[in-house]
Amino acid sequence: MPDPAVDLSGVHVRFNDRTILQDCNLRLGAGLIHGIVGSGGSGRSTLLKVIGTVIPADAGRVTILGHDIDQCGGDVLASIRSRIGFQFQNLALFDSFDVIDNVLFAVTGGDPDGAEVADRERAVELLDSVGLGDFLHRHAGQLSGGMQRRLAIARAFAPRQAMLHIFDDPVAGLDPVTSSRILGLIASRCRSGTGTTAVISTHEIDALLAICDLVHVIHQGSIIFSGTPAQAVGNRQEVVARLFRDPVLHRG
Amino acid sequence: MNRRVNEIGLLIQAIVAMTRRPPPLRRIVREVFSCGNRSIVFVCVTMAFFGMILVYEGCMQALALIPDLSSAGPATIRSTIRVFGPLMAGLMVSFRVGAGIAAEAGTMVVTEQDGALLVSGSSPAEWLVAPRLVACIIAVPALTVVGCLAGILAGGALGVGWFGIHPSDFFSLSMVDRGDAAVCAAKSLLNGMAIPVFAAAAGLNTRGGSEGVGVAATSAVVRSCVAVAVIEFLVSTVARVAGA
Amino acid sequence: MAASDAEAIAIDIQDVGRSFGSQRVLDRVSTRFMTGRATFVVGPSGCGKSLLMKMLVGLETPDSGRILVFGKHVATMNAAELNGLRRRVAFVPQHPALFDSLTVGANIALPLVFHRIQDEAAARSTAVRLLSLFNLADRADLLPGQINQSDRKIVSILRSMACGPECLVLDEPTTGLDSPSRDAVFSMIREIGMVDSGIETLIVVSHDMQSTMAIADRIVFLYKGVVRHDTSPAGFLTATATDPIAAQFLAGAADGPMNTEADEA
Amino acid sequence: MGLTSNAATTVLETTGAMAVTSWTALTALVRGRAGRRQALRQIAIVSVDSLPVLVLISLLSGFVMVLESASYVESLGAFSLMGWAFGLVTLSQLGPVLVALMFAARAGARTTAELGAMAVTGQLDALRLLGIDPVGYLAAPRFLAMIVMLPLMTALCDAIAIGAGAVGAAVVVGLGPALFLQSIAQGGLMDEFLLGIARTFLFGGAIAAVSCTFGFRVRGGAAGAGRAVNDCVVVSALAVFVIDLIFTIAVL
Repeated sequence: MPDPAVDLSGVHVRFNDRTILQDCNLRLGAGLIHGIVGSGGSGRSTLLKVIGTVIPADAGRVTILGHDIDQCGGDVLASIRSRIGFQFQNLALFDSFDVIDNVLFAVTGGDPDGAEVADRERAVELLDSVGLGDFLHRHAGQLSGGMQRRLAIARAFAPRQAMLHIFDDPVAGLDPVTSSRILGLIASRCRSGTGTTAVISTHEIDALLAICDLVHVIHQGSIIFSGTPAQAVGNRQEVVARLFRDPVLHRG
Repeated sequence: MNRRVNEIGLLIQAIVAMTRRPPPLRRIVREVFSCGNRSIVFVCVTMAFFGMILVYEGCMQALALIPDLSSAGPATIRSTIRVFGPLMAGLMVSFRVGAGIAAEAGTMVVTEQDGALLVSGSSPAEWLVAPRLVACIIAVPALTVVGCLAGILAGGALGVGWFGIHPSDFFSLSMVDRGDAAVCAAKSLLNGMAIPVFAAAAGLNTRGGSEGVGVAATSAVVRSCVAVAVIEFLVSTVARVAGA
Repeated sequence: MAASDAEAIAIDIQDVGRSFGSQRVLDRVSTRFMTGRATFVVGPSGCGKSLLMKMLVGLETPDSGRILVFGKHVATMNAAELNGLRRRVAFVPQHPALFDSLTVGANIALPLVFHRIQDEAAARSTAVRLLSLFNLADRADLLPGQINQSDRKIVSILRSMACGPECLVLDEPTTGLDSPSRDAVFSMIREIGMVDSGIETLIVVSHDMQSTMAIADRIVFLYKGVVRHDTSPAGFLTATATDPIAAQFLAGAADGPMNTEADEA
Repeated sequence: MGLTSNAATTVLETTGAMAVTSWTALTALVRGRAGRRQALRQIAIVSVDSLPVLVLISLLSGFVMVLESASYVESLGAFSLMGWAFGLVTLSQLGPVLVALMFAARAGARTTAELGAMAVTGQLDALRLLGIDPVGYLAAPRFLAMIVMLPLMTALCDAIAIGAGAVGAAVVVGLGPALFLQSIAQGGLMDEFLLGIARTFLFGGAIAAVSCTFGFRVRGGAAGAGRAVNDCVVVSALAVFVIDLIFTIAVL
């Protein structure tokens, strides 16, 4: 088995005296699609941000793509970050930029003015694949909600040497049909990739079960379950059972 | 993001980022224009009003004591250059630009764009602070000079037109020396350095969603105003000790 | 919700249309919301459901057509009439904001006190009574920030019910909630008609087809600016046999003939 | 042309909106619709919030005035006039104007931020949907608090600045505090003080009108709230200077 893409051990994160993550242990195998499930306030988004190196851990060890985040210097950290694509829960688009610059920013590692022809081609190809090819020069703030979401997903796939894609609630508040389509888009791109790892969190349990290799349940700041979708549905732990209870019923 | 940013740390980060990858000239020019454009009319208008108030009040008081207004102009010019110009221009730029920088930084924080900057390989210090730091160090002294001119001209117009002071008496630099210019330059340069850093730090420390952005903008204005007042005090003290 | 025999038209929507720029969001929408019924309005994201709901209480106005609420034309009302309307028709927006400086109890009591319907003590006991209907009486003295998301949702609904409206309009009450919280909110919605709340007409915008099928008396399916189906849950199920779009929406399937907002250009 | 007429429209529109807000708030005050508890709470908030920065600015500006006039006083030997000149500038102009500017930056901006937050989080709509007029309910107590508290704080800050001036004069030019204060007391500056305070009632009203109006008009999420705070302090500052000049010319 290759080195895991993400290895958290004993991670704690506090915010304003409140403990968000508590002794959180998680290994995400490389090349797989991982689902993260947890109820509101369980620390899901914080966990994803720790994985994405957006938030440092207060205690514990965070190893991302083979590097211990605490031990590595600014340059190494920058190179790790340039291999991570992150879709934030509220999208976090640069709304004063146009569509292509949002993607170029991620492709070039923060230097859209220095983008080369190859970078541009990559960005255009990505935007075409999510159906935004005709809107390259529209400002991100002027797109409709659905298009903004697709732009955020394109940006998460953008980094040149991307090894890790993180999606935080990519389908929140969407109708069921649109949700399935967006999750399908993510899954197909991840599957077609070259051994990249994907992490997806969502409340849409059955869609998640359909596309993930492994699911992990977070509860009160720790991972309490990791396993295949089939194991998750069969699990008798109360919290897990409540989250996965009767997934068929949650279908319309 | 969860970690508090402090002003000194942010200043250092911005300088480090600048040495690693200097902000493109285009962005600096754009920020100078945006800072100048946003503030120039506002600074001129408020300084003009303030100059008129100074001259009106000064002349009325002087007339009550001694019917001689010959020193009204030079005294106004000196105090405008040394004290009121840098102070008022600094406060007005804090109002006009400080809140704006904090609002932009705060909006980026609540919409998690600061995190998006990080994972894209840039940073708030590099993207937000560095170009504005350079821009304000250029723009604030320039605005201070223009503001002083506006105040002196408006005050002079009132002194000449209303109180009948001869223009050559009013617009006389007899009381101004090199030390005054140095004090003005020092105050405005330091203001230009402090305002963007204090404002951006307030913005990057935004907490608690959209309601946090307004609070951050407020604290940016207050903190950068206090910074301006402290700079005023420090430079005046140093100048006094150095005899300038 | 128990349907009475002598049901009346609470809200009558007649040929309502509304455009934003070149985009025709609502084209010709006509439907009726009857008293004594729980009507669920469903449809793809961005199809104008929320917009239509806002029109019911005068927060938005149609470009064409008209909306009669209890027989009165909403678009022609003045500010005082609108205030009166909003006390009869309580609208709970998608992201209802509790007043974060007031306790949960004070939030619910506020409209009663402000409108001088009750004094502070009486309003407080009304608030506690409403909270206890949904087993939340112990939250009365907490601040909104101290209770969980689904409780906040329920409290915001209770606040809208405090002044005793006849009609309650809920705009996507479960957006952003995890599935246990969704269940809590939907079970509250189911109970509104059973407890003594005075609510006669319930209108809910929802994406949750499973709960919709279980609770609704009537389903209004909005698609491409018109009412595509206006029927009972059983009728909707029947319609899916002949209408592939309704079938796809009910199943939440990615593949199908449906256009959603994410496809619009 | 278009730009000028646009600007003129904006100015007219804003002035109109401020007039409406003020009128609604003041009638609500007169009719006693503003709860006494609300008003007291606002008074407490305004004072506690603004006092530290006002005290700091008064101290600093008191020192700076002395520092900057010292060489002048020394060269003329006009030690006996130092206190009088200081008191004159502080009481008649600098005190009221600086205090009003900082009050706008603190209490005014805070009000805009708070009302703006209520607007973007939908709390204003929630009030409207409950049939409660937000202007009467929220603006009236804030008007009262600002109109009452700004004059009081100005008086306090005058005293602090004079104290700082006395200490500064002792340290900088070795003038005894007694002489400094005596020169103020015997300078016949009561009128200046009262006129200085009188204008702060107008400043307070203007700041309340500006901050409430801009707060209520916040649109467009977080960015909008920040912009509104910006506009609030800028327009408040302009209002302070304009009112001050008109007032000065009208009464002197």
